[in-house]
Amino acid sequence: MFPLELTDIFFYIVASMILVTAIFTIIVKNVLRSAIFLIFSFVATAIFYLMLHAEFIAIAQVMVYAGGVVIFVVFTILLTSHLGESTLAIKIPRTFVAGLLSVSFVFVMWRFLLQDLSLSTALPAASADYASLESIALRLLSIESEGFVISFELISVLLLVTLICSITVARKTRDKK
Amino acid sequence: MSSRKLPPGFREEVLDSDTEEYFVNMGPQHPSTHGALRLALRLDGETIVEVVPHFGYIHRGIEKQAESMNYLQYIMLSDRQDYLTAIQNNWGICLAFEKGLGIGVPERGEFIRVMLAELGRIASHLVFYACFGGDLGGQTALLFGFKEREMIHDILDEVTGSRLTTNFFRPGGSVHDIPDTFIPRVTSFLEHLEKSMVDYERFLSKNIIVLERTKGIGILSKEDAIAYGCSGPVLRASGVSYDVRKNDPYGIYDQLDFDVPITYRGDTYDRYVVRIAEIHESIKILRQCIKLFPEGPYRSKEKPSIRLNPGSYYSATETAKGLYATYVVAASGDKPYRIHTRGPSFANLAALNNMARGHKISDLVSILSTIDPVIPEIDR
Amino acid sequence: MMIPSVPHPLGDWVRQMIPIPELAFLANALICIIAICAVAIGSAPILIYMERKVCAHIQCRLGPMRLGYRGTLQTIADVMKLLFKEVYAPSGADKFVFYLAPMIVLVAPFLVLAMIPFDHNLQVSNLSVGIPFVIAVNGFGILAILIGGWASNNKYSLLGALRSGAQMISYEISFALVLLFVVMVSGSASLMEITLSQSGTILDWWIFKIPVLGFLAFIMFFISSIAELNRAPFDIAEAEQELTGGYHTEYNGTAFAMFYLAEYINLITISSLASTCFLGGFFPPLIGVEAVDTILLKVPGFLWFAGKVVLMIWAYMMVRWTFVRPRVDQLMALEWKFLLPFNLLLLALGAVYIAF
Amino acid sequence: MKQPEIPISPSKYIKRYLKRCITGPISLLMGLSVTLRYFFNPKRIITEQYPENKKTLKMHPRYRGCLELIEDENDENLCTACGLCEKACPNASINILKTKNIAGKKVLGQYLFHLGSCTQCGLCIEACPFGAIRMNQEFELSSESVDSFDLILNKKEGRG
Amino acid sequence: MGIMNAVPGILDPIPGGKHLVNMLDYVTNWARANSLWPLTYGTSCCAIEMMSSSMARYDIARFGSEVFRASPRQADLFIIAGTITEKMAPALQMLWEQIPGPKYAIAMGACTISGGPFMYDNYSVIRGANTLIPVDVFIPGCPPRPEALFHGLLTLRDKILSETFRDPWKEGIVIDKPYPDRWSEATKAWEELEKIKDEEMAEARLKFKEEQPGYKSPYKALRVAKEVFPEIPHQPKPLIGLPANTIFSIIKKNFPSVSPFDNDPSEPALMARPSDMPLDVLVSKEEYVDLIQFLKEDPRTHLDYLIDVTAVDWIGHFDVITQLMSIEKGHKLFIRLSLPKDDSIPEENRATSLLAAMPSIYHLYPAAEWKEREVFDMFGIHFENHPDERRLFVDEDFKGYPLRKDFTHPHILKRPV
Amino acid sequence: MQFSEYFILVFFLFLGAFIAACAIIIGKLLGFASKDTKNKFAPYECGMETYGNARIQFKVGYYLFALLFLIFDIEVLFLFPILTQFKMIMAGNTALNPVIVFANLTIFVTVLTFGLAYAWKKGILKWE
Repeated sequence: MFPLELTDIFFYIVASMILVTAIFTIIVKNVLRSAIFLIFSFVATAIFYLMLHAEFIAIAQVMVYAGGVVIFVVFTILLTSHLGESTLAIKIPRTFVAGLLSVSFVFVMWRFLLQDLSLSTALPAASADYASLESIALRLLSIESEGFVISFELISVLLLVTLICSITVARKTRDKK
Repeated sequence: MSSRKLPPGFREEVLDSDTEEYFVNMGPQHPSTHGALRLALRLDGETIVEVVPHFGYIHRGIEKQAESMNYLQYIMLSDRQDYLTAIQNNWGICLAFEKGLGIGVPERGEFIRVMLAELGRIASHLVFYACFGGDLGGQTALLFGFKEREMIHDILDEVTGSRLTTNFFRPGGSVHDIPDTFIPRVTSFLEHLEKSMVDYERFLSKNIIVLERTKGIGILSKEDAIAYGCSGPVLRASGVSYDVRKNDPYGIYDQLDFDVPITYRGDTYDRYVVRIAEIHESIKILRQCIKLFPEGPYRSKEKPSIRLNPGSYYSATETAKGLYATYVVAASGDKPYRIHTRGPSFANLAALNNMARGHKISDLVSILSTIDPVIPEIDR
Repeated sequence: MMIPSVPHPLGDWVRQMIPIPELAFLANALICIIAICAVAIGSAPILIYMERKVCAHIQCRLGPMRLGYRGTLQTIADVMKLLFKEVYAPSGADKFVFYLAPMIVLVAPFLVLAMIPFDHNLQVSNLSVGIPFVIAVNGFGILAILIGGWASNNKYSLLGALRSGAQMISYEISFALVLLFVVMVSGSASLMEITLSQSGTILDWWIFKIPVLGFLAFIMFFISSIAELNRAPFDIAEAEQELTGGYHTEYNGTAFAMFYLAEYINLITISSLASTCFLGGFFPPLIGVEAVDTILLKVPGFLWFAGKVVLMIWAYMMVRWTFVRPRVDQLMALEWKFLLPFNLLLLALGAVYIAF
Repeated sequence: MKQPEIPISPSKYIKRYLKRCITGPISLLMGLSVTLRYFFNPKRIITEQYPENKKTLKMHPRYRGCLELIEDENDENLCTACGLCEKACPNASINILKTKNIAGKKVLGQYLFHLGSCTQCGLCIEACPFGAIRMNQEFELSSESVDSFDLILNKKEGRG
Repeated sequence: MGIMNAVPGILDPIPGGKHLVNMLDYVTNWARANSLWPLTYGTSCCAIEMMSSSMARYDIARFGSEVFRASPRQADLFIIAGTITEKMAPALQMLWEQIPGPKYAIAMGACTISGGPFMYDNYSVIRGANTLIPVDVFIPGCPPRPEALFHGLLTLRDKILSETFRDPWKEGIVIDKPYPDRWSEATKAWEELEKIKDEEMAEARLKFKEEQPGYKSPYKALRVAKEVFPEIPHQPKPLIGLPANTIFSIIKKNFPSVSPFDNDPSEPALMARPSDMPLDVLVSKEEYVDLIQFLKEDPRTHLDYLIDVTAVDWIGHFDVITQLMSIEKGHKLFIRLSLPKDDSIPEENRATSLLAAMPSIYHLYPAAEWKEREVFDMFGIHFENHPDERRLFVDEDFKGYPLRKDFTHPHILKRPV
Repeated sequence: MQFSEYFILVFFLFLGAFIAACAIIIGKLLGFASKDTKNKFAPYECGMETYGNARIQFKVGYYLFALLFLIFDIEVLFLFPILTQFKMIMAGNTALNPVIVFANLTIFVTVLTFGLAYAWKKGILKWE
């Protein structure tokens, strides 16, 4: 039974966009170009999240991944070496192993997810505004059992550790001079 | 690393750096190299490791051409060396010729010379103000500086008949007397200028961005300034009080009362301060000249053809950029055997690499603009 | 089910006229697109003309005078000329990326423009996550400049791109933090609700409502938005005196025009954001005196909005033509050592203000 | 050369930092006050509108524009073709082409002036003993071809 | 290739198409003619007038041309402001090629039309920009006033408005002919005309002579009375720093072989030297560096400032003159080194080879680096121990040394008068 | 439905790119090409030929700023949902305790501010 609703058509368009850009990310030989395709892929994923009414996750996807991580990656590409223009040498054994891995991954996905057809018709476990801004905010700070206040505080510590680590690394390179 | 072939002009020195050095051209067509100067930069990130200026993009063979021109015709070429201070160049050349001819200048002629030269100095410093502001990124300062300069050039236009390449002085005086309107025009202009300078100084001098961009940047020590043969405001900003007008006076500068502004840190900001102070000193000189302006002949007796007594003659003047020295070797005939001019920009620019090393590209631009070079004067 | 929320009589009328919801949605979307395009592309030449006139008058000159009445047609001629200019990429350039950059640079301004509430019922899309959305989308501008500068295969471009990349990501933090302050005091991230929270007299605008803090936040927003816009005095990416053209050195013709266009649409979006968040959006500046207020209320809201936007743009222009450009390291120091700590302090003070 | 930075104590650093926070904005406002004053005062505009003000635009009497021969109403000039201006010209922009008149005397045939290379230095005028030439106030001389810059200044042969 | 060039071919056969083409013509030309963005390119004096024209007083913005682009990729108009030298020419051509079409060029000033003041006796200046790139409008003047530049802009505007799609803009062809020696050409042509005229007139003149044998022209040219000015002798300024004889005695004590150049070494003669003419001493090549070092370090003379290093070519030998000054005391000293030309070099190579060598004083005065390079470049004098001896002003592969008296260059055009 | 709010934005996502693409194609079609020469396509470097590769390796310092940006970006992201509700929480309209929320937030921000202060002290915030 092929879905004829506009939402479904839209879903397939976005899904194929993700697929195509993801594939391009891998097969394009220029690293900077694959970073660009990665952005398209991230943005398309964000649209997916929006379709699931998870606005906050979608915004996070765009802000942190498309706007933050990819720019970080592009910076890294531009800064580290001539990677930006030279093409990556693809080694055969590695390709072979990677191919094997992906094939097995597809197999597992197919075996465990698509076998159970009830999944496609299953009701979402969460309520409609589960991923809304408001509910996320309240659960982040809640000290109840379903609250995430400890993780929230841990994030700040994690970020601090990242910061200190990067400072240490940067200082090391500076002191070497 | 050192086996790598460097572009011409760079010294072999291996930099201990984890990043790659690279080479960028600035010029000959670049908005902030003040003409056809080409700077080859060796960069590490954005930090300058070495600056190598390349000259000759406007080398016009003036010295060679002078050998086949007569003395009067050469004055025309001196306009085109430092076109911002053309009138002062005329004076420098004429001084050397007067020595060779053994003639002097009447008092009124001297006053005309001083007044026009000081107007030229203000004009040149205003161009400096404009370019300095412009090179720091403030387009409005660029326009402000040129606004008052236009008035000076209007006055020069009226007196000499040309805005820029004046060709006005001759051995023994000048081509024309000044018109009657000259004194009142200069008087009203000075009043206007003083009012505008208040605005202009408020606009740049205390601005925190300008201070941050210029203080402690491009420091030229006193010893280096002398060793590199710098002159003019560049030398005076480094704490050396040498002004040809004061230390080796020519014309009637020894009768006039003026100060030589001098600062001691020798950074970009000091060079700016010195030039602004010099504008005020020039205003002072002009005011005195207006008060003392004598009647009488404006030039000495004209000779039908100018032939210098054989020998070599040296004259030094202080143009807006610094020590402008002319060395004339005269043999028989009405053509110079050799004329050599020592442009101040040439020597001042020699200190650029010393000043700019270790700074950013943006600083190089501001340092260059405070050296205030005029490239045709360097290349000749 | 899929009907764009165009809460506007026109939208409702379209929905009534076209019974099929999908088609009605598309028709409404088309109307929105046309309207936004008209606003964005139509106002860019006007702004360029305004910029030229403003800078001319600061500099004691006249600006464009000879084409049309006092040079009004000048920018039209510029746009048309750019259309007839040759477009080419230099030989060393990565052509795909080279032409992609001007496309990406225009994504963000149009997306943000769709979120701006021009009037009570003039808003294309009212998101509950409006402000984070604006911040997230702004990142595309950085990306365009980075890849555009890299693709040009030019040292000036790369230097400019890296400079501006570093500058824009840094200022995005304080830009976001200031908007966070507004979100905190107004209690909503939706742009429409932020505007509505400022209804009342002029003293209810966020710039005045919280004593001192509001004004400080506005100044912070102003500074960081100049950097986000890449405009002078923070235009180190272009830095004509140093890098000739910065990241767009190698761009020509219409490709270059797109960067130019994006700059001016960005100017509109950021000014709109400023007037929405701080200057009461489409509300008139009521002063509490009834006789005056009734007159002020007669003027439609979008005109008030446009007036505020023009005022903001004028302020940006005055700043642009007044100050000199800081050096790149000073710019970064300003962000990390001045704006960011002050922003965090502001946020804390704001929280205290709300809590007590 | 960039001077190495002298490390300063934290208290001094903070003092300097705070001082900058206060003086900086004030200095910026001072700059802004200048531009605001200029912006709101249209009287300061000094622009001359060139093609529109052609009628009132007058060069100064000494302005050196294009060379011309002083001619009376009969197109008679004062030039005697002595060639002094030709010699005085630094780059041979003046070309005096002499001819013989009916009495066999050398007179001016054509006063050829190469405007394209003239530097408007005025040496020719100083050199002329007869006051036959002057520089007019003309400055609108641009042209699409170089050949149009070879001007013949005299309309008639010289007298004598 | 744009499709617009094909427009007339498509539209003309359609009825009314011609009007459409004309309309399109007008619109495109209108846009182009009124939105000329110049490239910031200027080399010398004309660049300053070009800047002036964009400033408040003249304001090129009124024409919509204030958008000076630093990158040629975004410019339409190439205002060539200032002298173009042979070293600059390739860069200029490259910049022109990098401007995307349609593009226009204005040659501003005498230098770009014909070489201007540097037309004759010059080895390095290109005589006319239109020998390098196609130029649309020429503006004479040296430099032209800003108004003249605007007149040039208006001329260009008229030219652009007269373009059509049927005869579209195309990159002009470079005139591959250098600027002619117009003076000589005109003289030659005139002489030929004169010859014909003489032949034609011979009869009439004879007749005239017969008719009026004692004819005397009634016209007598009047000399303009020149103003009389008094004769004023040159008065040197008072002496500054040490007098010449003191300096000379200090030198003499340590370097007995040094002698004054154009003066006899006796005390009264040195005293009589005009105070504004610095002492000029002749020194041998061996003592040159030692003498300068001594003078720099001796506290009495303390000549710490290098004014200049220059040379004179006296056919048989070179004179290298090092001009020194003391900043604090103010006295100057010229040190002259007479370098004989190397005779071992065969005649045909002399023009292109180094003819003399002398020690460098770079280690004493860093300022000497470029000045010695200039002397090397212009005279072909080699400096020993110089850190970076390259050509300074002319190209690396330039043949010959320009300031030598026997220098010849194919580019030079002798001034005919 | 909320979804429709976003759906129209998808159009706008492509709008800018579409306009730019159109403009470039129009420019390509309408432009009057000049003669294709080697110099025309050479990279612009003030009229001189370039030396070496234009795509050069840069300093690691730039990279550090990108990392700093990422860290603070994430901080902003987490603060957003909370601060939208901050007013409500403080007013006591939610189930949460205002004091605990305030304390939590203070800890979160203070920890990161400490990171910034550390970086400042270590002299990392200096751009080179």
